[in-house]
Amino acid sequence: MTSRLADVKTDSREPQVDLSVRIGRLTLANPVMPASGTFAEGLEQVFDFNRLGAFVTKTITRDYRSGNPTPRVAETASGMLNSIGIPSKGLATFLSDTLPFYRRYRPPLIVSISAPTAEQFAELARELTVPGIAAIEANISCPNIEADGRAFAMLPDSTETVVRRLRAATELPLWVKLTPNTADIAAVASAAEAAGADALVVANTILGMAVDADTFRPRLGSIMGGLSGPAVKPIILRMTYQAARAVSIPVIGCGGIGTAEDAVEYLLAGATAVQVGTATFLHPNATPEIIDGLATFCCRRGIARIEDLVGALVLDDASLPAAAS
Amino acid sequence: MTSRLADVKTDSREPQVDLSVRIGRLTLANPVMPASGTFAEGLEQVFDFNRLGAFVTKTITRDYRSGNPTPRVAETASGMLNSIGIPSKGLATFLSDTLPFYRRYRPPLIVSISAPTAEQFAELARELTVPGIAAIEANISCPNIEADGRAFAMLPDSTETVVRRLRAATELPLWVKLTPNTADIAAVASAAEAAGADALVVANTILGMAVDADTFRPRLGSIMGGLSGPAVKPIILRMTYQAARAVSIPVIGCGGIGTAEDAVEYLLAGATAVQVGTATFLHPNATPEIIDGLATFCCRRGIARIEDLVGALVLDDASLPAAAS
Amino acid sequence: MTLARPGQFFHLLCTGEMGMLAPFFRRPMSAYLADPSSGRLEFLYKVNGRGTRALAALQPGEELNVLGPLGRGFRLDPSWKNIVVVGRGVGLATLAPLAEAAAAQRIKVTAILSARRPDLLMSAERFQNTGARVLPVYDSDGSSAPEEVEKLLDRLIASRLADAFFVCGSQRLLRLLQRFSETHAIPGQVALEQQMACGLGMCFCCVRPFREDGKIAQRRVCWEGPVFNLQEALA
Amino acid sequence: MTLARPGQFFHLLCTGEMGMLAPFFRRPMSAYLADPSSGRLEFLYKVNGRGTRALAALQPGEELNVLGPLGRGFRLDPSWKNIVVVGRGVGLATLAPLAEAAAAQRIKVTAILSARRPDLLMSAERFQNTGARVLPVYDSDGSSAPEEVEKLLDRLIASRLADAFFVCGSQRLLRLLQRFSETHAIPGQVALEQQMACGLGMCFCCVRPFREDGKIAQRRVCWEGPVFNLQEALA
Ligand SMILES: Cc1cc2nc3c(=O)[nH]c(=O)nc-3n(C[C@H](O)[C@H](O)[C@H](O)COP(=O)(O)OP(=O)(O)OC[C@H]3O[C@@H](n4cnc5c(N)ncnc54)[C@H](O)[C@@H]3O)c2cc1C
Ligand SMILES: Cc1cc2nc3c(=O)[nH]c(=O)nc-3n(C[C@H](O)[C@H](O)[C@H](O)COP(=O)(O)OP(=O)(O)OC[C@H]3O[C@@H](n4cnc5c(N)ncnc54)[C@H](O)[C@@H]3O)c2cc1C
Ligand SMILES: Cc1cc2nc3c(=O)[nH]c(=O)nc-3n(C[C@H](O)[C@H](O)[C@H](O)COP(=O)(O)O)c2cc1C
Ligand SMILES: Cc1cc2nc3c(=O)[nH]c(=O)nc-3n(C[C@H](O)[C@H](O)[C@H](O)COP(=O)(O)O)c2cc1C
Ligand code: FES
Ligand code: FES
Repeated sequence: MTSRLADVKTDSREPQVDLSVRIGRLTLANPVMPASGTFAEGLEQVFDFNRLGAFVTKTITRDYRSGNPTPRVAETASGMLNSIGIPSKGLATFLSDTLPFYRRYRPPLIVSISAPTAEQFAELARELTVPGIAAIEANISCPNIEADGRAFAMLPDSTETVVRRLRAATELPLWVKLTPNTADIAAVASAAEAAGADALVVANTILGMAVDADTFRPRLGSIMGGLSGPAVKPIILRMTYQAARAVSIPVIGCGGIGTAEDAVEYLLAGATAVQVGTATFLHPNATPEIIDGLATFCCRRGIARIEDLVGALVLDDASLPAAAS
Repeated sequence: MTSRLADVKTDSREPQVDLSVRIGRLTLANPVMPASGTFAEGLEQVFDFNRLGAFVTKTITRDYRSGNPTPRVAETASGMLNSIGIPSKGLATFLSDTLPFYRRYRPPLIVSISAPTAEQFAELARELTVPGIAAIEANISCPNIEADGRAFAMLPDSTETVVRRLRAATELPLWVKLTPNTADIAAVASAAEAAGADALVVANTILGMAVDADTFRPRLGSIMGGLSGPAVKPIILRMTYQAARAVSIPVIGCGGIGTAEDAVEYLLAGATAVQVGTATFLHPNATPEIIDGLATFCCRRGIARIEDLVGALVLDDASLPAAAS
Repeated sequence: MTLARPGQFFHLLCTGEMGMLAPFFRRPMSAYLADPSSGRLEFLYKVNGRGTRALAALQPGEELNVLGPLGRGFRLDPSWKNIVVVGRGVGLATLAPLAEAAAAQRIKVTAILSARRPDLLMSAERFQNTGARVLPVYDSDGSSAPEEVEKLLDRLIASRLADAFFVCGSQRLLRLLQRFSETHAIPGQVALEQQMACGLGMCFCCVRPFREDGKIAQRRVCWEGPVFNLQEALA
Repeated sequence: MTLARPGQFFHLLCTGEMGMLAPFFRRPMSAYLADPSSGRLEFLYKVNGRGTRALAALQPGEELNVLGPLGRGFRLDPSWKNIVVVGRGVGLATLAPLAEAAAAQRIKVTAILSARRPDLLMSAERFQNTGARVLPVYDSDGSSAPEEVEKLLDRLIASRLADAFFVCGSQRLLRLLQRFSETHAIPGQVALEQQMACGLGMCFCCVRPFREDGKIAQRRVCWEGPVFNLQEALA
């Protein structure tokens, strides 16, 4: 029996390679950070927070929200569905309690935010433009079940509108988190870039559903929810590739990453950094292990700077796009 | 060691329940059929074809097509990517060789077709309106890599255009196979219904990608391909539910179905029948096993007619949609 | 050093089933025995679905990835002299270590152990070995019926053997104990269950509703619990 | 009844790795031995990636789901008296049953078995037991170099010991044999490999290019093969 809680703090070696990446005017010590909503103070028991490339908070809203009915999660093949529903203690508690906690650590703090309207998004970003916050991650991508899964980031237009308002509201670096529930990720990515985003996060969860064949009921209290985990990796990796080709700002890949090899695949496809979500639920020290694994990978392959991997996918003439099945 | 090839022909029991389902004016003996492109004459070695609810052919095109470069498939977590590229012997060979083969069996033959333009789609449907063909399945959903994954079925407009042309071209029942690479499956489904589709198949594969972290190359010869298998089930099940709520024609669910329980989940979510794809590659007799399993399920639960399961999802007041994570 | 305090749990990675990253989530299990001197950790569980089936399929010598101890366990107030522990089913797995901890603090334990039939009663011996007085009650002879358990409780309270209540494993017993706790102003604790993904307070999937200053608040079973104030839990 | 003809293969479900529906696909393996009388089926394989690693982890007595026999095996023309079998690496696993089938039909076999080093040569004994003449060639002493193998072939052809060629396991040997086959108008067959999903001709992922009436045609290795006409294969 192995208790990870007991043995991981010792596992921090100094990398020989330059793992740092630049996301706009921010430089991260390494390209690995938690995905919003899959990280919390509790992980302090498991590994040294100073090892992270950055912190990304659970999405916060201006006011208190209690979240969705239970069951809030369901297991699927190599993945999970969630309909947590962004429970949030609200802005005031965030500023008074959460912010001071993270200021004790070195990695930059990225604050994920959500709001029901573009104006309220901007207002929240303005109120969060305070010392100790390194960037805003606008979660305009969250499957909004009230609108049958629609969200700002489903269309280029609504993306552009909300990002412009956000851009005008804050001096902080502005990351925009996209939804995979769109038909054209490249168009949405371009709209966010045009409106002033400093980086894109690709992507949030894919809207899904599960049914219990015994009870004839949905497995989630709110019927539908977001799919994440290894199952979605091929889809989100493809979107990362499409988005990175479409824009010149950095793209941060997020979907099904659980190992250093997964992270390398995202970097090759064009991501400048990665976020790790669901993997942390199964292996709480997935993030530091990925960082170690990336250092090992670069050493073994003689790669001096991890940024050299970004977009280094090798295409030959034979692999020109053609019609698929 | 077990050789399925050797022992499955014996496994055909007569169901006690009424497994038949109506898809428009067609009545199928049971709701289970192969998905296009995942079935061929070779399976004759494995089980009795007369057990199927229907046959669905690999998508055929008017002219010969050789398909995509290799590698054409890649393994992913609980799924597979393919970029086979619709190799086709063309219409003439289909009519002279394939059609007579299937006429030896009882189940109705559904012919899947594809064409580059709406006009050519209609033309092909017209030429296939011959005895021995029970319905046309228009594969307007196939991720067309030439257009970076775009296909007719990505938008309601182009769906309506092509389905109208098809409807005018043939008297045969017209099934329309949708793509999951759309932002709004309900709108596309409604467009297909408005244009005269008799049934919808939800859905084709989800555009994805995989990268080899050793060679830095895409794992598929054509870079991107379609994701299928258990990994996609929550996504396609959700789309089946959304489509079935949006239209009054039958919806045929297709995505990650490998067991009778999977099929039940689709029926509960609103599918009238199901197609089995990737599962047949791993377990060639998945389809007859699902049919047996459905009969057993209905017996055990005292369900006299399988159609009673269609859309029988139980929702209570607590599971009203709310905002997701 | 303790390996785990009574009421704490471990999160078990039971990816045992061939051919699936399945079950995908870890499974929470109370530490049934956590002996720091031998490093021995025991779980007592009921085979339920895929996760527990995979656990049951483990062979001696095979490895199991466990995360923990997690959560907040039972708290024993040094002023208590006599406590009443009420459990049913595998809830007893959670309560057994509490009986030992109480004994170590010279707190006397009365354990009302409920089961469908005598042969399904679990851990009675372990409670007995701690010196606890064991009162088994069964569905089969009607002794587990609410009114019977109420009589037992009335007697214990009358005999001043109930400075605090501890309950686990039955919603019905929880409601019953809440009522007694309220009526007689006797404090209590309950160990609750809820589906868990992370087990570390990150995902907020394991919430349950609690009374908090007249309002209803959602608390995470893995983080604020799994042991909660008996009065605050909404049964 | 035969369990499998030489050159046919089985499709193995090696979902062995803990915690993943992984590897997702089956893995194709030639029947190294298929004895209908005992019902015994043997595979000889090189551990490569996840699938073969999972195979290697199987314990005696564990079950393995195999599908087959599949594909079209080698064809032996009754008019042939002497054949030459050329293989390398695990390609020999595919060719060994052919040597036995030839012996049963009183066809004499010369087997050129290529390996990196003598200790890596596989199945030589099995070929010898069939009565085949075994000519081992090695990289380590230079005897496996094309010009050396050519000399061997020239001699076999001169001695009329080459009514047909059979090759498996090396692209370089394939090209060499194709050249000899063409020059000397000697027929031949090659067993080819390609990644496979279904193994039953359904998915069209396993295609390779072949010469067909002056054009290039894609054929499925699992269905039209894995054994093909030596001349038609595009090496
Ligand atoms: C803190 C805590 C301690 C526990 N201690 C014990 C114990 O000591 N012995 C014991 O037998 N059981 C205990 N349980 C319950 C145990 O976690 C479930 O029986 C187990 O998760 C069921 O998994 P499964 O795969 O067998 O069932 P499935 O029904 O296949 O599980 C499906 C999902 O539901 C969850 N789930 C199902 N039942 C429960 C439940 N009762 N509580 C929480 N999640 C559930 C599973 O974790 C999984 O995510 C405890 C639960 C919690 C929360
Ligand atoms: C008809 C046929 C017969 C074969 N007989 C034998 C045999 O007797 N002994 C033996 O050692 N090997 C044989 N092979 C090769 C064997 O199938 C591969 O070594 C095996 O699939 C590798 O799987 P992996 O998971 O270890 O490797 P991975 O590299 O992890 O496999 C990744 C994917 O590529 C495929 N793949 C990788 N290498 C090959 C290959 N050489 N041929 C086909 N697919 C491949 C895998 O099947 C899988 O789909 C045969 C192949 C074919 C087509
Ligand atoms: C339980 C859970 C809660 C989440 N909460 C949020 C959230 O609050 N804000 C957000 O932007 N994304 C949220 N996500 C999405 C993740 O940040 C991430 O985009 C997604 O899970 C895909 O990555 P993964 O496959 O690595 O998990 C949540 C995901 C999960 C599983
Ligand atoms: C190898 C392969 C080939 C396919 N070819 C076709 C095709 O020709 N036409 C089509 O409409 N769908 C095709 N599909 C998609 C399937 O019919 C089905 O929609 C998809 O695989 C999802 O179902 P599944 O998860 O059960 O496999 C193909 C899928 C695979 C895996
Ligand atoms: S299980 Fe994740 S917060 Fe409790
Ligand atoms: S492996 Fe599917 S056609 Fe050959």
